[in-house]
Amino acid sequence: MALYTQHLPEWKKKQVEEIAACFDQYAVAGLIDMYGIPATQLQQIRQNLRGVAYLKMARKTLTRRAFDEMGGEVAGMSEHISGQSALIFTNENPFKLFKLLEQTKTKMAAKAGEAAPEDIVVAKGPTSFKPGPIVGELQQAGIPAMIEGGKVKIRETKTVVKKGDVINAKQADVLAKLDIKPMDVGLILKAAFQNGTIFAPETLAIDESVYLGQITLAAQQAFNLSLNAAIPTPATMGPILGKAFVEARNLAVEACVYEKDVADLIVARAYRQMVALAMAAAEGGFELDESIAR
Amino acid sequence: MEYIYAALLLHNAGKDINEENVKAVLSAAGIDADDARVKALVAALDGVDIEEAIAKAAAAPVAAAPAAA
Amino acid sequence: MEYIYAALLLHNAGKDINEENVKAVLSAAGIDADDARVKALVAALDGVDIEEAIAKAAAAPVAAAPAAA
Amino acid sequence: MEYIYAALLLHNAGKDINEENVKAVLSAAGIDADDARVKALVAALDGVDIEEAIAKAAAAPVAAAPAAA
Amino acid sequence: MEYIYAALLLHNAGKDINEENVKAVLSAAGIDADDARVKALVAALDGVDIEEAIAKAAAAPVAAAPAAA
Amino acid sequence: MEYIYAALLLHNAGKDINEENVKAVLSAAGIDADDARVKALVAALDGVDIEEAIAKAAAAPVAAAPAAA
Amino acid sequence: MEYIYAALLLHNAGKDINEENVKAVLSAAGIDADDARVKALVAALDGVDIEEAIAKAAAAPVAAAPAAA
Repeated sequence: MALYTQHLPEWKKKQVEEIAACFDQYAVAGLIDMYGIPATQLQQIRQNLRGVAYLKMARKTLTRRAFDEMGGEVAGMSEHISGQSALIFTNENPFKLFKLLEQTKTKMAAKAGEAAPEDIVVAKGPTSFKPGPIVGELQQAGIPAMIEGGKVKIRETKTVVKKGDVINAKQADVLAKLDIKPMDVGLILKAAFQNGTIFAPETLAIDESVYLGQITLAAQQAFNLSLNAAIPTPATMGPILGKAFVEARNLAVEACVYEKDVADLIVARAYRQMVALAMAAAEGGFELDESIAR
Repeated sequence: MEYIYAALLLHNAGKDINEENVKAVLSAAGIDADDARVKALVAALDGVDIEEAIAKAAAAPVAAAPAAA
Repeated sequence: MEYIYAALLLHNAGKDINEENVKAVLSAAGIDADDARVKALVAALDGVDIEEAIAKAAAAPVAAAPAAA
Repeated sequence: MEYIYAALLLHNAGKDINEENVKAVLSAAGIDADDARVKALVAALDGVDIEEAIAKAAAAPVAAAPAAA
Repeated sequence: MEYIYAALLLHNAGKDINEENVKAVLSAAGIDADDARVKALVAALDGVDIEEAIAKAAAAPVAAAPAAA
Repeated sequence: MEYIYAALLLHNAGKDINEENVKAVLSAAGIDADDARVKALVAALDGVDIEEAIAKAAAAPVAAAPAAA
Repeated sequence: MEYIYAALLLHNAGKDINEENVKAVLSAAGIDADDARVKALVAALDGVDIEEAIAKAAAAPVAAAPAAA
């Protein structure tokens, strides 16, 4: 492997060494694609990541060279290099790195030739455009438009580009004019590496709501177990007492145990039964008296 | 609705809900039964599934139960 | 439920809910009243505001109540 | 409710809910059991499926399904 | 739930819910009380307002009211 | 609720819910386990069908969210 | 669910839900923790309001268990 470095100019050699050094310095290395990020936004992203992750630009060839030289499992990272490649290093765990990078994404206008990340829908209704060539432009982009009250109006809600379809120049132009920003732009994690393991983005994309749902479920299970097995905890002592009371009350009402504490419930139950039967009798022509014929 | 209570009593006792029985129960409660109403009740409940009718009451929520035990 | 029906029947008739009256009603319905339960019923209802208990029950929505007459 | 709790205790213990047992439990709690109430309790619970009667409480307030996944 | 029933029985009887009393009630019901559970119960009840806990339970809507008589 | 979670964890892991295991789990979470509570937990869960107990919605109202255990 | 139980145990104990702590708890329960799952759990729960998720449980009864972690 030293074989390669022999042929490299000094600055490239230094780059490769720097990459390797970052692998030593940080717990987690990520391979990202920065395609389509305008310089101003990149600046912002760098700023946001400061102190949490270190973004390192490097040519693909040098990145590959560095992976190869480090060898072992790292070499496997090479196959994930794509687009406008860069490296990111952090001491957070790979899942958190993914979450972090997701948060750097922002919506941007589409450029011609880009694929729609989701269905791009234009809603019907008035626009702020004055009558002019825009009407024709909208029509050509497949958006039915008309003039109404001196303003351009979109006649019906239309899916302009289907998810995955390529956005053409006319569409891109009109969408931009309509201020529709369908593109997710940001640092896209292609692979992360930690302790000899390469994590694919599909693995790293965790749905927090699933975890929260499970937290809720677990808490409910613990609560149920505590109540059903009558295991008092500070959080459940009250509800356990309540459960025992309700059980006793239900038994008393159900079995008509004439105890003072439940007398009114039993009266209420009998009354409701009487009303229910009275309603049935009323259907059969029995005239109800005023007390219930409301 | 003493007529209905009388019917429920007879039903619970497994007795026929007929004029004679209804009158007997009402009269035991000191009520001078009205012939026409008794007839109407007996006619109205003829063929009614009382258990089922009562079960409808069961669907109603018990509003607020008594506070203390 | 027959004991409570008897009690409510008496209440509706404006009669005292006492052991004798409850037993008379039950017996008219052909029910052989249990002394202890009658006593317990009368004791349990003593001091209970039956109108209020009924009002509470009435306030609770009865599911699927057919149109009244 | 103490008579009811006594009955539930005996039921949980797999013991017969009879006058003697109910009185024993109440007396252990320092309660001077009332003969008629005990008798009424025992009579009322005769033939009752206690598990089922209790379980009706367990079916109680169902709000919404869990938020989860 | 037998430990809880015992505690509520004592509460209703106006007695202290302490280890000795809980055990006495359980034992009267023929239950061989587990020392640790009794201790844990008594500890867990310390500072708990039982009336309030019951009132909360009582106020909760009971979905399905008891079926027929 | 930490004792309950410890029990659920052991249950899920297919491990015995005994004093030693419960204590080990609690201590790994930095909790100084209370002997009596651990014993009580183990005793309370003896013979309990945990799968059923966690799935069965507890009827009592849960007004106050279980903040801390 | 064992990873979730471990997280809740730590949360209840007032401990940080980090990789080390989660692994310690799981290992005490005899579970050989999967590195990636622990990492995913820790990342998922970072910054989320666990108390709120728990409070939801208090409001809703358990229906069916969602797919496990």
